[in-house]
Amino acid sequence: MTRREGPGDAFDDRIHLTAVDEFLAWGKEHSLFYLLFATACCGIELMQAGGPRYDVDRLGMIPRATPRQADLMIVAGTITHKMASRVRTLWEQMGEPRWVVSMGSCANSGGPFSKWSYSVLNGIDKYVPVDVYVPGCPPRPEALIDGVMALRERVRRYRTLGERSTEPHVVAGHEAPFGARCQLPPPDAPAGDGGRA
Amino acid sequence: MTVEASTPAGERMTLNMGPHHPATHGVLRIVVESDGEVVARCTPDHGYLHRSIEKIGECVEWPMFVPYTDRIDYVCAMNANLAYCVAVERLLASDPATTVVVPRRAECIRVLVAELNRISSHLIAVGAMAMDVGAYTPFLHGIAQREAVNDIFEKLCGQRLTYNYVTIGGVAFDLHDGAVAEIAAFLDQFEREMQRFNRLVTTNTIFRDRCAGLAVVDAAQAIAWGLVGPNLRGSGVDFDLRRDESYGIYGELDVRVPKGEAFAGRHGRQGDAYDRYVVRLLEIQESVRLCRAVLQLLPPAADKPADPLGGHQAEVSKILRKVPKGAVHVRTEAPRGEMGYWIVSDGGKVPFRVRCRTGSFTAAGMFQHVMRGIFLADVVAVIGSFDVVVPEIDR
Amino acid sequence: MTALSHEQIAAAVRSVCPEVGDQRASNGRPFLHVPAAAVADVARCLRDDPALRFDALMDLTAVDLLQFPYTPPRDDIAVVYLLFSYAHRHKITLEVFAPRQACAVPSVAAVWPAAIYFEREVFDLFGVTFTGHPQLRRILMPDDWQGHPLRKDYLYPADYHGVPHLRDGQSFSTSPPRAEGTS
Amino acid sequence: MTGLGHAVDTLAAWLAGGPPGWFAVTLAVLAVWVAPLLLLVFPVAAFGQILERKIAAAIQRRKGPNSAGLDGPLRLVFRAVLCLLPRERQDRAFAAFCNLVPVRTALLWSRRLGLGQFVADGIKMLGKEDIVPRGADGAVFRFAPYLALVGAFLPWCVLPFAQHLVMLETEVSALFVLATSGLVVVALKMAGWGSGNKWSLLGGMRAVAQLVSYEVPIGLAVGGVVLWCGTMDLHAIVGQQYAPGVFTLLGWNVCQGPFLLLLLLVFFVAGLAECQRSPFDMAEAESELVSGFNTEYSGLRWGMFALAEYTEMLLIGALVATLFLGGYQSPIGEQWLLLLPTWLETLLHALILGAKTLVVFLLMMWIRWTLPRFRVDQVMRLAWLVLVPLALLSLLGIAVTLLVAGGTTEGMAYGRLAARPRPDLSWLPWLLLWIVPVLAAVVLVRAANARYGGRHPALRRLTGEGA
Amino acid sequence: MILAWVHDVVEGVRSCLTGMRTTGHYLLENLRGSGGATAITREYPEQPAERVGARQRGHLVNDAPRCIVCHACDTACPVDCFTMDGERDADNKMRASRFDIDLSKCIYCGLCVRACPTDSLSMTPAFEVDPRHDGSRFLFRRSSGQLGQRLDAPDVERLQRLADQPRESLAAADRAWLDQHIDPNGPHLIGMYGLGYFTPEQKQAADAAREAKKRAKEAAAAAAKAKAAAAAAPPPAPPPPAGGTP
Repeated sequence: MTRREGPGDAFDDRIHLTAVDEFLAWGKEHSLFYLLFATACCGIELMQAGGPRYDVDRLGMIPRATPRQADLMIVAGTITHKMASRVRTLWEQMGEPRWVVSMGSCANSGGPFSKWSYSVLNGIDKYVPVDVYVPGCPPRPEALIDGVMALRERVRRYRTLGERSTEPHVVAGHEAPFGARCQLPPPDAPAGDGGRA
Repeated sequence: MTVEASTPAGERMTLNMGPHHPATHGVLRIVVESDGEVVARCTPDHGYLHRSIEKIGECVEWPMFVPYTDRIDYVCAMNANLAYCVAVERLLASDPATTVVVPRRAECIRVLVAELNRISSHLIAVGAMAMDVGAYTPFLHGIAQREAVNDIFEKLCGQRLTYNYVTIGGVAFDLHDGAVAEIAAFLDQFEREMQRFNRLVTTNTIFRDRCAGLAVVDAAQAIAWGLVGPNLRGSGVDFDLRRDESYGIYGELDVRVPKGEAFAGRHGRQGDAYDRYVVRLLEIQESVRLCRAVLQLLPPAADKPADPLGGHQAEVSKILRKVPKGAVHVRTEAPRGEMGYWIVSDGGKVPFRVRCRTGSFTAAGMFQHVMRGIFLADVVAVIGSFDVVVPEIDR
Repeated sequence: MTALSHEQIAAAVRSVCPEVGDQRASNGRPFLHVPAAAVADVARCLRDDPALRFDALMDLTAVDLLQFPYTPPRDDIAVVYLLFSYAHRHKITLEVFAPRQACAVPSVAAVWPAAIYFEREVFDLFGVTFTGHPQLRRILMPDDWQGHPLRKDYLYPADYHGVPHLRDGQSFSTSPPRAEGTS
Repeated sequence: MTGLGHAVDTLAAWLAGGPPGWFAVTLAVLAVWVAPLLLLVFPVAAFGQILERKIAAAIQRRKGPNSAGLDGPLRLVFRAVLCLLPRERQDRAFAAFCNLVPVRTALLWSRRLGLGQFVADGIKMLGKEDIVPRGADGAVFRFAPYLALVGAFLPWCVLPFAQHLVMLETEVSALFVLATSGLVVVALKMAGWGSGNKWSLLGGMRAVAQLVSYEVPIGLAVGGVVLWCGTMDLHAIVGQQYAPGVFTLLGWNVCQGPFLLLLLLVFFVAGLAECQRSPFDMAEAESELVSGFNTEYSGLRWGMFALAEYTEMLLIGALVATLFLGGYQSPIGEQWLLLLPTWLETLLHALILGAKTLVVFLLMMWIRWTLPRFRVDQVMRLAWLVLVPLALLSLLGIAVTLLVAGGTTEGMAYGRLAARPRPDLSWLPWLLLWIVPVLAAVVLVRAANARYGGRHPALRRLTGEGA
Repeated sequence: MILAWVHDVVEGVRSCLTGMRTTGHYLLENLRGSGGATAITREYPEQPAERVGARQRGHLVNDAPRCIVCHACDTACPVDCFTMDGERDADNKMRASRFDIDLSKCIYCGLCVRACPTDSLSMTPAFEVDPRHDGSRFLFRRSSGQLGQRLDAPDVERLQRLADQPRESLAAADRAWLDQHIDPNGPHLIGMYGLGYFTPEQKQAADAAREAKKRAKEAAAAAAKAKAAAAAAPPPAPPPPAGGTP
């Protein structure tokens, strides 16, 4: 499908393409299946978020065990060097469009282990592009939902048919004032023996 | 109940279970050599969550390690805090000059929060086991009950999971207003809810048949393999550190120790997965009883509400600048069994070596022994029945 | 069930292995110092003797004594065995000094299967080789990891598979120095 | 409604001028039957997912999906209608429209009930990247979901929705159902094999083993009904279950003695297994096999599998209703229904069948969120050591009943269906038929309880039974 | 054997029915709605987040005017998430001129709060971090090279002003300035709490005042010393030979 370029194109504003795109984005926004991927403490809070009290199913989010069917990877917990390439593999196995939420200090920056640990990766953003960082150690489930709401803002602007948006990263549950495109690290991650398998 | 794998070793299928697998409780990886549905051999692979906490223990000061103990076992952070703090207090007690006396109220609060956290930890354990076996609802009901405990803890110390509440020499805060009534009310409704939980899953025949006779560990094996806590008791060994090596005020409490008795009747054997599961449920009941008993024992708060616990925190932190030289090994009963701290001090403000021995580590060591000749579907049930928490294995 | 005192246990052990030394830590905690070569025999004796019956290995770990204020200073790696008897409810601590360069200790995995994992961990983090261990390989760190992290002279890695380990801005690259206050 | 058959004929005749005849007939059948049925069954199945999520939520003390309303689709419609206006004006108009009180209320409720959820899920799957893994057998992998859908859909062709609403009337429709639903086996196996993933393969194997095994009890259960009714025609079986009088439900198969009741249970349990529902969801056991046969499927193809599963659930519901619960007949006052105008009667009959199906459907969901999953060997044991013996026992019972009953008698004509011979049971044998087996069962159960006793006292304490 | 079979089947059916009764109970309760419903869901984004208690550790904030830059928090912090600078004000008291908390590192353990002698550090129950709501609590990502940069009050105002505009609409100079100061991909999530406590003028004034005070004090001390020296009659002992050791 071709699309006319140019910011001031009145055709763009009216034609169904945008409307359809908007509709598709609406669908994506309300149906963010997340990958059941929990490594550490934050994983428990992720479970609690899926539990009766916070119930992310309410927002159309259900956990999927396989990355193929997931739209959202919530990196919940510490990622060690040994694990990091697996995270990358999992992320690669997810189908586009895909999003990543980094949950908690460990995934954001290594958190408590950033200073003295010899085995912890200092921030998962070295391996996968992160859309939303949720601070906390671990974040309350509500904080996670707050981050997810910020992500949904971002999903809303995702264009399936038109030009892909170049949105900045989101910081701390809210969008960074300024940002560049997310830059992927070089895919040097060793394949290992099957991240998920 | 074991099944023989008939395919020769070279022709078996190798399955990588994890590190991302929905039922491996985090990032445990088990390489399963399977003959169709039958597991011929399995090799656990650990370290995906090795966060070098023991090294950190050698780098940060004595009180600064307490938040890290939270992360050794986040499912029962109170017990993990308690284990470390009791060990350090025992070390300090080796020199009369540095001895720290924990106020009685703080001791009571410690036992109270430890038992509450044992409840919430076992809820995850039994719920996760039910989920691994395919019943999703009980898990969420367990989570719902856990929320109530979390609420209590959050009011008490401000966090839901990593509490950093028990400190060396006491606890960080006194009980919040109305805590006693709140906890009592929670315990009452919790007992009722647990009965429904048990009716829903524990006595369910499908569930029972899946766990009965599975991964049987007899008492001698359990001891030799270093199983501890509910896993050990599930095998019929009558041993509980709270009763047999009591610390804090556990000595004053009448701790009753449930042990495995082939609860599945003619379907199972002593020391099978079902026994381990039921022992946890019985321990939940026991913890409820202990909480009630502690609430009875709780001495009134000190006069100064801001400084309720003897007001010696400043003094303790001064003492912790120079901890007597020596080594100490103290073990406490965490929900996943013995949490033993081996601490070496060189006389400074930073520990020389902090070693934490956890229940999950030895339980994981047992995997390759018990996961032989079982069905693939049982692998997750076995993991669930040993209730391993990955950071406890990897630390 | 008769719990024996430390002296009684030490005497019983010494009858098997006369070189076993006895030491009291500064806080009154007794150790039995076992020569590295004899540890498997001592372990078997401790487990099998009906009066001792140390049927459980509570913990097996190690301490790197490199910076420990010993007089004279020594740089051995001390492997520590914490034993418990469920039958008699008594405990004993064994300590084995393994020289830093060629540290090899006989494995006790045949005595207590729990030691399989413990020894793998000590091998992984301290580099102590346990001879006779059925599957001695790294347990926590990746197989291609350099060095043994819990040694006091361990150098932090700059990167792992090309991904920098240190955050930009972090400066230290060696094992953190002992904080002041240690002697 | 023979009218529809005529419609097919007319359409086919009209089309026959151009293309070859078989093509015309196919096209006509597609247009008149398949398309409406697809349009009816699949949305209902998709909606079933929302229903399921809501029910799961209620069981699990949650709220369930309640953030996706119908505002998204509505906005699309709005934009389409007002496509000539500038975007801001569209937005303003839409906001104004949504602020109208009835619209606002409706949208609020649609959100609260999560009505938009399956739209959103479907839309999302549409836009999801369609991944075919490198190691996969591309053609097999791609084709499997379609086959699953076909397998789930074909049996509907012979299902009597109402007296005049049967797509395909054949003498052997019961056999047709059994045969065509077997296609799903192939589809699952293809999915499992074609994915090139070990988990998928295991899932596919499990699915095949399970489905093939459970074809046996299902077949036996259907066989029991066929034995009792003396026909393989589903529509005739429905007609057979007609009884005069106010309480028409007395004529239903399920009331014809405990053996048919037992068969109903066997059929239902085996049906659960046939559509891979918990506690028989080993083929996609999430906690064991990641996601089983559909591990590698993403986007729409995965959606097709899900849709096939729900369609099959509906099918099992409809079959239970047809075989045992009087089909589309009303439980009371059926004969008055026949007096209504044809269109109204058809509508009511279809609705009644829908209601019965829904009840079974809900029961399946309720079971799913209650029970743990069986293990492979237990599933097989259940099939071969419990369900098959029970079904055989029932068959034997039915056969004996037929022997004992004094021959056959002319049954009732039901609507356009002619009267069929039925076993000659007066009230006393009917009563005996109920009492004797039930008594025997009670005695057996009591003996078993006495022999093997109850649970461990600790368990009784845990469940609060002891107190 | 048959009895065992019957027992198993019957018990299986019975236990499943018990389970279904239990779940059915929940199902009906919750479908009926509010009355007697056991659903405990809090609809968070629609309803405000629950404030459980005053001790809740949502976020770490520093009340900069009370901070005396004693570094007690820094010492107590296990992860080193603080970066702070202090300056002496006119009364020669330490005041924070900069107090950054790396919220991406902070583990919310509360040790710093317990260590804080002036109670200026506290944990708030609120966990939502919204840079647009409260200018004094502002979050940026910065790279390590930018960590050392000091931002004064006008800089922060500029940062905040520019923050509300889309990047595309900024002038090139502004954009460059921003790139210099923050980096959206930077690893440090810095909450700038006590930012720009001193304006440059204030700082100058304070420095001058402090300097004057110091000088006066020194002068007084020198005078006192001279007086004492004059009073002491015997001369001091001869100084040691230059060079110390021969």
